Amino acid sequence: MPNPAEAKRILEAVLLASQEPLGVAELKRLFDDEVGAETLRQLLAELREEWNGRGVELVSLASGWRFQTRAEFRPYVERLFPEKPPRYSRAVMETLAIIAYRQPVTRGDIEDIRGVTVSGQIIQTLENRGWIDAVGQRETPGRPALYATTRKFLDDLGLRTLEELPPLEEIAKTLQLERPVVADAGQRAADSEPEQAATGTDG
Amino acid sequence: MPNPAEAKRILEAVLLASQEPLGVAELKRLFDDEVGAETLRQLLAELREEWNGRGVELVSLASGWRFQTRAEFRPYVERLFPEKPPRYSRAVMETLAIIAYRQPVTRGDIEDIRGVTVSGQIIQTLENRGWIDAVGQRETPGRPALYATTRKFLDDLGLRTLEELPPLEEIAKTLQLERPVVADAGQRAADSEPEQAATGTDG
Amino acid sequence: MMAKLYGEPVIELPSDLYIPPDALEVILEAFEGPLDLLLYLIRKENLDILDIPMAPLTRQYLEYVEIMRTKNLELAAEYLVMAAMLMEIKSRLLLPRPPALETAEEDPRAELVRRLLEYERIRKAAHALDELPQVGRDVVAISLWIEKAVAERLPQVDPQDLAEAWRSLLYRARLSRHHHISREELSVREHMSGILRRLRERRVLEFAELFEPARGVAVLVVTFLALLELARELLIEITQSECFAPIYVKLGHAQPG
Repeated sequence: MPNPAEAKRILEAVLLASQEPLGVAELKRLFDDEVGAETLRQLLAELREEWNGRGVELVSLASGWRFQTRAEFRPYVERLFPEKPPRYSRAVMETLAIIAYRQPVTRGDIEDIRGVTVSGQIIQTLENRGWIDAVGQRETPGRPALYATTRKFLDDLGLRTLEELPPLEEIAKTLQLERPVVADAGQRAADSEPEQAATGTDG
Repeated sequence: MPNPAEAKRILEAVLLASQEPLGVAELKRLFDDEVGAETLRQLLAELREEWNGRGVELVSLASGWRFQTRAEFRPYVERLFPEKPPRYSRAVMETLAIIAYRQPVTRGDIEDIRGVTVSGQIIQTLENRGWIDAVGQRETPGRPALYATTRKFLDDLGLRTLEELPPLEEIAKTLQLERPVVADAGQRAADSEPEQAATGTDG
Repeated sequence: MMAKLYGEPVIELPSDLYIPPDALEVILEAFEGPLDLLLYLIRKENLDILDIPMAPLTRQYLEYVEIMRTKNLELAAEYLVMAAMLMEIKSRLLLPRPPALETAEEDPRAELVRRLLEYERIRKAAHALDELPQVGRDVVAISLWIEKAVAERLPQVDPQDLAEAWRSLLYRARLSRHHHISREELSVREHMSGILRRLRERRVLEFAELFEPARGVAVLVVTFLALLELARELLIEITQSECFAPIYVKLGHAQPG
């Protein structure tokens, strides 16, 4: 039987090598069952202690012990493995935008604006993310749920209030600058931005 | 920029988490390129030093740095994960050796050296393992594929460059000074009664 | 047994070849080809590879090949090609050569020796390669569980993404000024959500509880507008039992029947 220091090195190596949590019963096999479960737990506790304050921790889970990176180190891990960041589909993004700018809205409202049906999947995705939730029901037939954005949505997007969202007028402006629509440009010229209206006329 | 101790903890966590070896260029990104390559190498060398005498070591390979269990701890690792890949046959290993030492080579070259036909299966095995690949074609009739070893081959064998391959031996004038015939024949005979095969009377 | 192979009489099993029948196939199959077999014979006989005595080597080689044949082992053509080559070399060595040519002419064994040496070198290299610790076989590459696995990474969205989404909506739907919402309207709608959220938790709130005077007049106004809008959309009910009694706000549940 190895001395405690050796035993710890063996446990460490094997636990680092394993991607799955290892239970005490499995770990006992390492030492041909010559080390008792109590001793083993003691060694594991000491090992966990030794790893304190590092980027990796030894944790005890229902199914056994496992080394894993500390959640705080995730940003570093992510910086290294930036396999192209996942993106929400356009449908999800538009739904989110409608809920953010027009809340509280029902699924029907969203469908009216988008002009297409909105799958439950999309709502689910945003609900699971904790970005929207149902804040009530509209008292119309079917009593559809009214969705609004959550505080987590603001937090995750780095906003303090919804007012910090990009103003819709600005958005409309960029769009129209790209594709000038005569009638609309005239109207906008009345509101503001006379320069742009002026530049628009020289044609 | 983190202090050296912090930087080492970050490097350690990320290297322990990464499936693939990480190169210095990649690791620099961890610190937004604020840490120079030289400093990084220094930190890595220190980290490797810190891991001395443990069951896991930090090694420098063709494509970067990786933590892996020490070969001496294999018995313990095997006790817990007995499903390791089998050793390759001599045919596979000889083919691999020819490609490694004589690259780039065609299948015909390999056959010339080994004196037997090389089955597609053998090439396939090595290709599937990611150890060799076709790097071109020889401009001779039939335009046979030229094979070379990959970076993964070096990584998987714990090497940084082809120069670290075990040196090709200059064969002594006579072969009689080698390992005793007995042992060698035994090796050939695999599991069954090797001594009898070899210790027969001197012909 | 008596046999003839390429004219070489095979008198008997090589005396050193007594092998239990089961093991024989294993051994013969263990040769990686004629070069491997030749190297085995050279080593076994302690022959000088640079000065191979062709006659005994050829004899031994043919004996082994014959055994393989009688054992019905599938004999690769390479073995027979090598047998022919050995006999050719042997016969060339036997031919008397004019002394003048002796030095100039290449030793008929040269090519064979070159191939044997090269194969021996590779054979050893293969063995050395196999001795290197191999990932997956001898060592394990550490790859720890990453808390919150990378695979579960969620899409990042920033406010500009929302703006982009809205832009595409605008473009597609050619939304009229109906959807041109001012900041004030937005703020009202935010408060509408907030009020609904609080009502969902508490069911009923006193009107005054909805207002936070500390946040300033603007917020008070916006909150009030939000309440009006909610009432207009029938999302809330505002009730007061009598004059000067507390005003209560509750979710606008339809009263069935």
